Amino acid sequence: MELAAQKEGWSLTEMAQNVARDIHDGAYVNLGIGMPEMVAGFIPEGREVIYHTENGLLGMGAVAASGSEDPELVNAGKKYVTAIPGAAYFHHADSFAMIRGGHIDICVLGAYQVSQEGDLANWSTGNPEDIPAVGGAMDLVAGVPSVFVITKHCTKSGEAKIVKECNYPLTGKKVVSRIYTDLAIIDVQNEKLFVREMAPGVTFESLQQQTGAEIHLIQEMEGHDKKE
Amino acid sequence: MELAAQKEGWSLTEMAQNVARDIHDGAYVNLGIGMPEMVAGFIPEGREVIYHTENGLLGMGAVAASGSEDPELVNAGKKYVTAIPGAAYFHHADSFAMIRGGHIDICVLGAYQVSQEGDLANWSTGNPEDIPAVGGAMDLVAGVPSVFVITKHCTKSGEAKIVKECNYPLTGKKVVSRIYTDLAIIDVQNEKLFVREMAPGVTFESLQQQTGAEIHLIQEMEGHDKKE
Amino acid sequence: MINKIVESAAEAVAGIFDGATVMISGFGEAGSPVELIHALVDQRAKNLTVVSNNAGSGHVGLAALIENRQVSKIICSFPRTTISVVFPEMYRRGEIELELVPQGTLAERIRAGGAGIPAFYTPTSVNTPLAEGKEVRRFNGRDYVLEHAIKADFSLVKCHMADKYGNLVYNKTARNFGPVMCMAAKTTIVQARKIVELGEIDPECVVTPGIFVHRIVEVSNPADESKLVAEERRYPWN
Amino acid sequence: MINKIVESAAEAVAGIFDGATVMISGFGEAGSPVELIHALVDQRAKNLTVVSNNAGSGHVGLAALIENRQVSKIICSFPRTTISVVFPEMYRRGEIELELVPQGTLAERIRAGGAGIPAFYTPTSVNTPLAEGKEVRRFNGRDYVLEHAIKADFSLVKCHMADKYGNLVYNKTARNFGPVMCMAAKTTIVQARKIVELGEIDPECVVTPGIFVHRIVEVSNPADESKLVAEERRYPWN
Repeated sequence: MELAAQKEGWSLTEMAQNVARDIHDGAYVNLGIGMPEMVAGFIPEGREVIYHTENGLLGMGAVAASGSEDPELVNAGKKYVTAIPGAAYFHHADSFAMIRGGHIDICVLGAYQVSQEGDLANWSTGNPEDIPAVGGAMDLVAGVPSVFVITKHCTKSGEAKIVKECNYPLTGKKVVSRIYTDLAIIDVQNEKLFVREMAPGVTFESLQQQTGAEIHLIQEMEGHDKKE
Repeated sequence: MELAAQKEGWSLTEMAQNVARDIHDGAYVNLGIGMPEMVAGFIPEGREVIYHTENGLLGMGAVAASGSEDPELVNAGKKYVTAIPGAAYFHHADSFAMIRGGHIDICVLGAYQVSQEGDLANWSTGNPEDIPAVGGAMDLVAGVPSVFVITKHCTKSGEAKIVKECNYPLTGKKVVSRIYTDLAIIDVQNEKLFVREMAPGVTFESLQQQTGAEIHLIQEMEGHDKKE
Repeated sequence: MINKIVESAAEAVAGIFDGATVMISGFGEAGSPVELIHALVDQRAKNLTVVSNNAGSGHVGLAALIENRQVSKIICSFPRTTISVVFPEMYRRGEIELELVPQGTLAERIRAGGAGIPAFYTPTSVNTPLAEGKEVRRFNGRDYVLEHAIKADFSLVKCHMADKYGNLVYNKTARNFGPVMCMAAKTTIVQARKIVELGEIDPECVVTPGIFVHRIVEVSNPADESKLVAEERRYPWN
Repeated sequence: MINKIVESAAEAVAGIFDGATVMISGFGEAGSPVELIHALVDQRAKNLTVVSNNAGSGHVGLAALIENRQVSKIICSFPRTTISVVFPEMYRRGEIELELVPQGTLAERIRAGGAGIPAFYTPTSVNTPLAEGKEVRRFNGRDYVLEHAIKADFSLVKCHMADKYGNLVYNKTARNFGPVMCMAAKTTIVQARKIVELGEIDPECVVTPGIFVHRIVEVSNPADESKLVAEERRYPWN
């Protein structure tokens, strides 16, 4: 962690570690494609987490070793994976019953934008030239109680991704619980953004500057003292 | 068959034979509790029929031999049964998906009353002292394309069970395809009753007398010539 | 670390509270979690709403729970059997409420509860007394009735084998309502004839994935409820 | 007597008519019935509506069917992959219609089609562009959107083992949409890696009971579609 202080903000690895730290022992977790997949590598010792992949596997293990890939054992990102002892296969309707029915505890997703109310936009740029594709994102945000977003705080061109209101097409409204960026960890509660933690070297003021919506100190969150 | 002519009408065995004759090779069939269960014994040679029992078995075999009953292998009537090679077990929601989804070809049910429009009453006498119980009857008549009723033509006290309009609570409206009684086989089509066949010694006039709704000769059925 | 195994039926049913909705698996005696139900009799939670296909036979299992006056309402498809005495008598005396639901609608409402579907349309029961007061709507020229999901606080389920993650397989037609009831409860409590090591259940053959199960107790020689009924046993044991 | 086995993929897809709705199993390449799809390319039925999670990769399988201009509309959740070229190009040129459906809603609509449920409510897509024009209704204080069943004239499904009754088991995550698609078609056509004798599939482990299956063809060494894509193969074979 000390090394990261050399430049402003957390590395990708640290961001994944931050998410992993908040995944409780025994949790059923669905990790989105891309950055979210990294989280699995950093679950603290002593915790057992069961991974769900929406294409029909509970108890997903590590990525398959080179040479032992099975084309009929893939994750939602179509990567070759493995299954742990105690895994179960099932069909798509049963898989999304787990998601929609609230049985998955936590999902971790990427984002184009998150609003201060917890709206998430992560499936479409709205560009008519792009091929629209939604996959399971809308089901996940509608069904999973804790939706964690992991994302760079700003776009490559420096625009805020955490905004007052999303202008990309929504994946879901008021669905995000917590946002993990390279600069901070932010809770969404009662349509407001509360900063839980900031990366070394980040100040509240600089964070506010890089955020498109008003942020608050976690201490201002209702019932914060009781909960922590 | 000759013996039956000694008294008016068909015996129970002959009624079951009549139903069995109309079950095609390869049919998926659900047999109701009681009289309908007899049908399985009379499927003509050379035909293979697969029995569904709504409590989660496709490929139900014969009743279990004495001494080899398994309390966890029962039919819908809670009788101890067996399973054939090629059977499959499944849960109740899947079982009724087969029924409601139109996958079972034929069901055979008993009746309190059948109306000339094909309405069926077979689950409740309407007597407030009786404990109401419906089971799977309403699902079967709603989902199965061919609903065959097997019943005595009249009640023990001589009242017609085939009526203009049911006065018992309905199981389903316009659901019965064909009625097999001790006196006749009657098709329900376009809200009319057409007599396909009469038991030896039964005349159209005596049949009409014992029926609470107008009956017609099968020759009067629209498109009858083309279909037979 | 994940271990859903508890040591006794009493521990398994701990925390079932007065007024809870409790689903109970089984089609008649097949699949009925007799030992868990008896533990619930001992536990004495009352004013329960029970969701089960039947209403119990003789004086054991669900019938014993009803006879012990712990059940104020039952949601089922077939409360009447040749050997049910407790429910009919209490029902006639107006001492227990009945919501009668067609069997397939019952199974689908429970599945919907587990699958996050609040309501669906079905052709079953249209134009019958069981559709009275319900919304009817036409799709493609046919009428359907709107039915709502059923969820439970607890499910009591019997299975054949389980592992500590809660993966389950069942035995023959004792499977019946078990899988959907596991899905539809906040806390799913299972009695298994045998608890096996992780990986011993083929992942292709798991019927209920562990995510739907919260507590498992091994009951290696479960009573045959139909035998208890035939022997006219009563619980608490006579 | 019941024997659903046919001798060739060509025989299996016989009778698929112009304008038919065809479901195709698979999640990307896993579970995609490549040989059946190629038989359908040869068979030339056109103006098809295809229901499938994806829209094909490279120039084989579903992509080949689309490239051969047999598909006028596709209902799917994720038509875009890094290796899909055919669909994106035709879509941009306005030569193929797309109905985009969230993955879980797609699976549930197909199951509903097979289970005789004409419509259901779901929380998925509420307040998003994919709910536009759809009925929204509140249950217990939360909004849900009404979704309708999807049925098909034909389903093309890949499985692992089958018997002549049509009982099926699948392999790992190649199961995906297969079981629900088997339920939802008037004629379900299956390619199995292996056809076994009746009774060889444990009745407790059957995933798709034979009642949902109409034609089975053994394809003992099915192509690995991802390999074909990587090798830049085209169907009809280049």
